[in-house]
Amino acid sequence: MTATVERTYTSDEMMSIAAARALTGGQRVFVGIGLPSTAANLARRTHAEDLVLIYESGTLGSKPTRLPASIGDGILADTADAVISVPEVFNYWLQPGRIDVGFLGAAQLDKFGNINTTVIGTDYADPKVRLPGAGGAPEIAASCHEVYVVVRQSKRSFVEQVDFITSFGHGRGKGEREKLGLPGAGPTLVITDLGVMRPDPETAELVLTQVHEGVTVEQVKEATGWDLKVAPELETTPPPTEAELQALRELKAAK
Amino acid sequence: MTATVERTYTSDEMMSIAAARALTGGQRVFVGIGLPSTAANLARRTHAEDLVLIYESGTLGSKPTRLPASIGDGILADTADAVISVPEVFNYWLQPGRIDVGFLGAAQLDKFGNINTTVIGTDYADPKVRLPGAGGAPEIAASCHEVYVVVRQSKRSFVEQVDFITSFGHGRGKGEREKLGLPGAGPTLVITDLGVMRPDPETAELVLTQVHEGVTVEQVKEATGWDLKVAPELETTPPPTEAELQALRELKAAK
Amino acid sequence: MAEITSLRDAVAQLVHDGDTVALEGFTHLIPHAAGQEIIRQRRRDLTLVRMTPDIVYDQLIGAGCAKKLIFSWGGNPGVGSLHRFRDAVQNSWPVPLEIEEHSHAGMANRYVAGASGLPFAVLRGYRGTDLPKHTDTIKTITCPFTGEELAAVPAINPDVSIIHAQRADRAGNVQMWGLVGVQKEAVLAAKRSLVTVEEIVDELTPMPGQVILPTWAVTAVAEVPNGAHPSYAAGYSERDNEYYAYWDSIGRERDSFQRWLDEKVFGTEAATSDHGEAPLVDADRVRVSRKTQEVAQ
Amino acid sequence: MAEITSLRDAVAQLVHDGDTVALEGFTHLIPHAAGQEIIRQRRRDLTLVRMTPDIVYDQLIGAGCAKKLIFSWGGNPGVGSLHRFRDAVQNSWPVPLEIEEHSHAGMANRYVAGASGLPFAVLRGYRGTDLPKHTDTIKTITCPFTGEELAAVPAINPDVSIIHAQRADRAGNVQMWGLVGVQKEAVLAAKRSLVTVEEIVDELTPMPGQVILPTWAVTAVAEVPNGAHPSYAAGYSERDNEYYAYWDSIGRERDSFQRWLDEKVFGTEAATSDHGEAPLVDADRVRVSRKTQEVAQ
Repeated sequence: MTATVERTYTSDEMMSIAAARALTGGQRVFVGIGLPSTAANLARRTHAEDLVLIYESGTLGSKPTRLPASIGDGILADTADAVISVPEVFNYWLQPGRIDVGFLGAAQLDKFGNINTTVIGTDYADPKVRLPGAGGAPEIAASCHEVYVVVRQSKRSFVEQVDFITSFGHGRGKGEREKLGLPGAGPTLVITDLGVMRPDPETAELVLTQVHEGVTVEQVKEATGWDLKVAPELETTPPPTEAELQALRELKAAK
Repeated sequence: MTATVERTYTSDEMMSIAAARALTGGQRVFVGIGLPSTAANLARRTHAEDLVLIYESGTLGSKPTRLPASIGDGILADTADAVISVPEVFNYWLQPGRIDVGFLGAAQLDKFGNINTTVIGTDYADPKVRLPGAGGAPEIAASCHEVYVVVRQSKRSFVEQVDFITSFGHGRGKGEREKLGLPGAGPTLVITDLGVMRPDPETAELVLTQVHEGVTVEQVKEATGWDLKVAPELETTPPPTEAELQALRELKAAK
Repeated sequence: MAEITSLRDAVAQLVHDGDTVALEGFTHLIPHAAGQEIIRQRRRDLTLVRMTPDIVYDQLIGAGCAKKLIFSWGGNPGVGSLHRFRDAVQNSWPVPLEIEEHSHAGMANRYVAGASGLPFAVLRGYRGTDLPKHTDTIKTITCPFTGEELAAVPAINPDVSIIHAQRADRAGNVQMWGLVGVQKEAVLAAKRSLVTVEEIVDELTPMPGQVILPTWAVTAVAEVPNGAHPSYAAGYSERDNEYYAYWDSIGRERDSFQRWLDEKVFGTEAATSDHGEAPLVDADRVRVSRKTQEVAQ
Repeated sequence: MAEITSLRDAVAQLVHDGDTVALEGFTHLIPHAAGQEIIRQRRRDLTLVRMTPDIVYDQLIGAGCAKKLIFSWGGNPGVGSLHRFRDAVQNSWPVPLEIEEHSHAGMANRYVAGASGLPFAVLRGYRGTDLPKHTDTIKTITCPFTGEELAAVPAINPDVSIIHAQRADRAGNVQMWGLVGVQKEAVLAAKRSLVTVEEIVDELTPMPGQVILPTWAVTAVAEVPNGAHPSYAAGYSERDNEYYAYWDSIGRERDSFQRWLDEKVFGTEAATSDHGEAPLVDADRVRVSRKTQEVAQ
C-alpha cells in the first residue's frame, strides 16, 4: 500500500469519478440519491454535459448546480425540462423502457447483481436490520436498458446471496431475466471504492474487471463475501485527473 | 293552438329554459355541446351562478361569457378553475362518480331512456344513417349520479327501442342498471321542446309529467314513437320569464 | 433528440403506406397541415386513429389514404356529419373503410396504456351498451382482489403519432398549453412522432398549464405556423368557426371535395413557413350549410 | 365545497381512531404540522399510508398512533434510518406495527386506481423480487389480449388524505406547484381530505406547473404557514436540511423522543397562524448524528 501515501484523493472520490466516467453524453439516467446522484452530476460537469437526469420525485432533465440534498430538493424541479407527477414518472417514463441507465445504490449486493435494500437477516418478519425498503428500485432495475450500481465494497455488503431480493439483478444466473420477461439487461456494471465488476457474459456472475489505481486484487477479494473471479485481462482504473477532482470537489462544496 | 300567436318565445327557447331550470346551484354538471351547453350556461346566468360546468375537453369549472362554439372552444379553458388532460377527465373525475348530472343530447331515444348516437338502422355494418358515435356519452350515462337528456321531440327520434344502445338508460326496465352494476341513477329527466318526461318509479318507462305552456298532450303523443303514458298529475311548464328570455338571448347573441 | 426538419421531409420519412397513424388534438391544436401533407404525398392503406375524427380525417378518408379508422366520435363539431367519412362507410368511396369504434373513455385509456408500456387498460366502461357486440377490442377482466368485472381495452401504439403544439426550442423540446387533450399520451404511445409547432424559439418561457415533451421523446419537429387551421393554437390563433360550416359544403359532394383536393392540397406546396391553406375569404363560402345536427359528443 | 377551518378542528372532525390515513408529499410539501396535530389529539390504531414514511411518520409511529404502515420507502432521506419506525417493527415499541410493503411504482398506481374509482391497477412491477412473497396485496393478472402476465395491486382509498399546498382561495380551491408527487391522487382517492396551506388568498394567480384541486374535491382547508417544516413549500420556504440530521438525534432513543413529544407536541397548541415547531436554533442540535446510510431510494 505504498501508493496510498502519494494519493491526493480518497477512495470515495475515485469511486464517484469512475462511476461518472461510465456515463456518456445524451444518455437518459434514472438517478438514485446519494452516490449515484453525485456520480451523475459529476458526469454532467465533466465529459457528459448533455446527460439527461431523471429523478423519481418527478423531474425530467434536471441540471442542478449543486448536489441535491434529497430526491425532492427544489433545485431538481427548478432546473428541470419538465416536472411531472410521481405516477407519471413510473408509468409514462420508466415502465415503457425510455431510460437508458438506472443508477442505483445498494445496502447488500450479491454475486449475481441482485440488490437488497429491505431487510438484513433471512426472517422478514423479525429482521436483524430493517432497511428503508424498495422505493423505485425494483422497477428501475427491471425497466432501464442497463443498471449501474455504485456502492462501497465490504464483505458484509457483498454477499453470496442477498437475504431479500428487492431489485432483481440476474437471479441465480444467466437467462433468468429473459425467463421473467424483464425488458432491461439488468446490472451490467458495479462500481465500488475498490474497483469495477461486470457480469460474466456466460454465467452473469459478477467478475472483477478493473481495480482502481493502488488497489490490489487481494484487497478486493477480502472485501467480497464470495469467491470473486477476476477477468483475464484485468485493467487498472486511471487515477482521477485534476479536472475531475476539481469538478467533484466544487460540486460537493457548492451550496 | 290559439296560445301560439301570443307567444313571444320559440319552443326551442322554452326547451332550453326548462332544461336550465332543472339544474340547481352547486351541482357539478358534465356538459355535452349544443343544447345541453346552452341550458347549462343559461342556468349559470340565471338562478344557478355557482353551477360547476365540466367539459370533456378537459375543463373543470368553466365560466364562459358566451356560448362555446365547440367543446374545445378556448373560452372554456381560459375561464376554467382547472384544465386537465382528456384521460384525467374520464379517469379521475367522471369514472369515480364525482359528477352530479350528466347533461346529454340524443339522436334517438327510447321508451326506457336508452340513447343512440351511433347508427340508424338495425344493421351496424350497413346502416341507414351513420351517426357520429359514442364520444364520452356511454360513461357519462353510467357514472354521473343522474342523467338529464335535452332533445327535440319527434316520432322519428323518440322510438320504442333504439337501433343501437350507445348510452345505457334503463335497458328494458326497472332494475337493469343495478344488475349491470352501473353506479348512477341513469336518465331521470328528459326535456324536449314539447314537455318533460321522467321514468316511472315502478317500471322505469318514460312518462310525460309536464307539458310546456300551449302544448297539448296529443301533440306530445303524436311526436312520440311509442304509446306514451301520461302522469296522473300532469303539470304545465311555467312560461319563460322576461329575465330568462333576456338571459338566453343575450347568451346566444354574445360573441 | 428530435430532428428539426420541414413538414415535407418529416412526413416523407416518418409516415409509410400501411402505417397506423394517429393525428391527435382534442378540438384544439389539430394538426391539419400535417394531415394535408400526408394526402399530398399520397399515402395509402393507413389505419387512422383519432378520438374525434373531424375535418382532418374527413379529408384523409375522402382522399383515399385510409383503410381503417379507430375512433370514438366522428363528426363535424357544431355543424353535423362528416360526409366523406359517411360516404366511405356507407358506399366504400373512394375505398372501403373498416371501422373500430370505442368510447372516449376507452380510447383515452388505450392511449394511456400505450404510453405506459402496458398491453391493456382497465376501465368502468361500455356496460350495457351495444359497442362490445361490434368491437372485438373490448373485453372484460376480473379484479383479482374484489372479483368485480371491468372492461379491458388493448393499448394503442401507433407507428406514428402527429400533433401540433405552440412552440419548440432549438433543441426540439416541445411546449403546449391550453386544452392538451390526449396528445402527450399519443406521442409517448407511438414508435415515431412528429410535432408541428407555431414557432421555434430560443427559450421556452414557462406557461401555466404547460405540457412539455422533452426532445428525446419526440422524433421530429417542424415549424408550421397556423398548422392547426381551422382549429387553433391558444395564444397564437382563434378557431375559424366559419371554416367548419364551410367544410360541410365542400365535403358534402364528391365533386366539390375533389376540386378542393386538387386546388388546395395537390395544387400547393407543403406548408413551410406559412400554412398552405390560409383562412378563407368570405367569397369562398358560397355553399355554407347551416344544417346542424346536435348530438351528444 | 371545502370548509375553511382551523387545523385543530379539521383533524378533530376528519381523523378518527382506527382510520386509514394518508399523509402525502414526496419530500416536498410534507404535511408535518397536520401529523403533529394528529399526535396531539392522541389518535390511535391508525393505518398509515405513505410512499415515503420519513420524519412525519417516525413521529406518528413513535407516539403510538399507528397499528399498521403501508409504504414503499421508509427512511430519513439523506441521513439514514427512522429509529422510531425500526423500534416499532423490531421491538413493538410503543405498540406493535404491522407493515405492508410495496415499491414506489406499486404505491403510485394504488393511489391512481383509488383516484380513478377502480378496484385495482396493473403494472409491470415486482418481477423477480421477494416482495410478493410477503405482501399479499401483490397479485398477477393476465392480459386478455396478449396473454401476458402483469402485476396487479389493489386501489388505496384512505378514509382521510392530508396534504400541504402553497395556497387556497377563499372558496377553498387549492393550488400547488413544484414537485407535486402523488398528492392529487391521494386526495381524490380518499373519502375525506384536508389540505393545509401556506396562505389563503383572494385569487390564485396561475403558476407554471400548477396543480389545482377544485374546492368541491376537498373536504377542509386550513391555513398553516410553514406547515411543511422541515420539508418545504416551493416559493415560500427552503428545506431545513439540518433538521433532518437533527431528527436522527431525537428519534434515536426513546427518552429523547419522549422529551421531544412532551415539549414540542403536547406542550404546544395546534399550529394556527404560525406552525408550532419553528425552525430550530443551533443550540438545540447538540446530538446531530452524521452517520449516513446511502441506499437506493
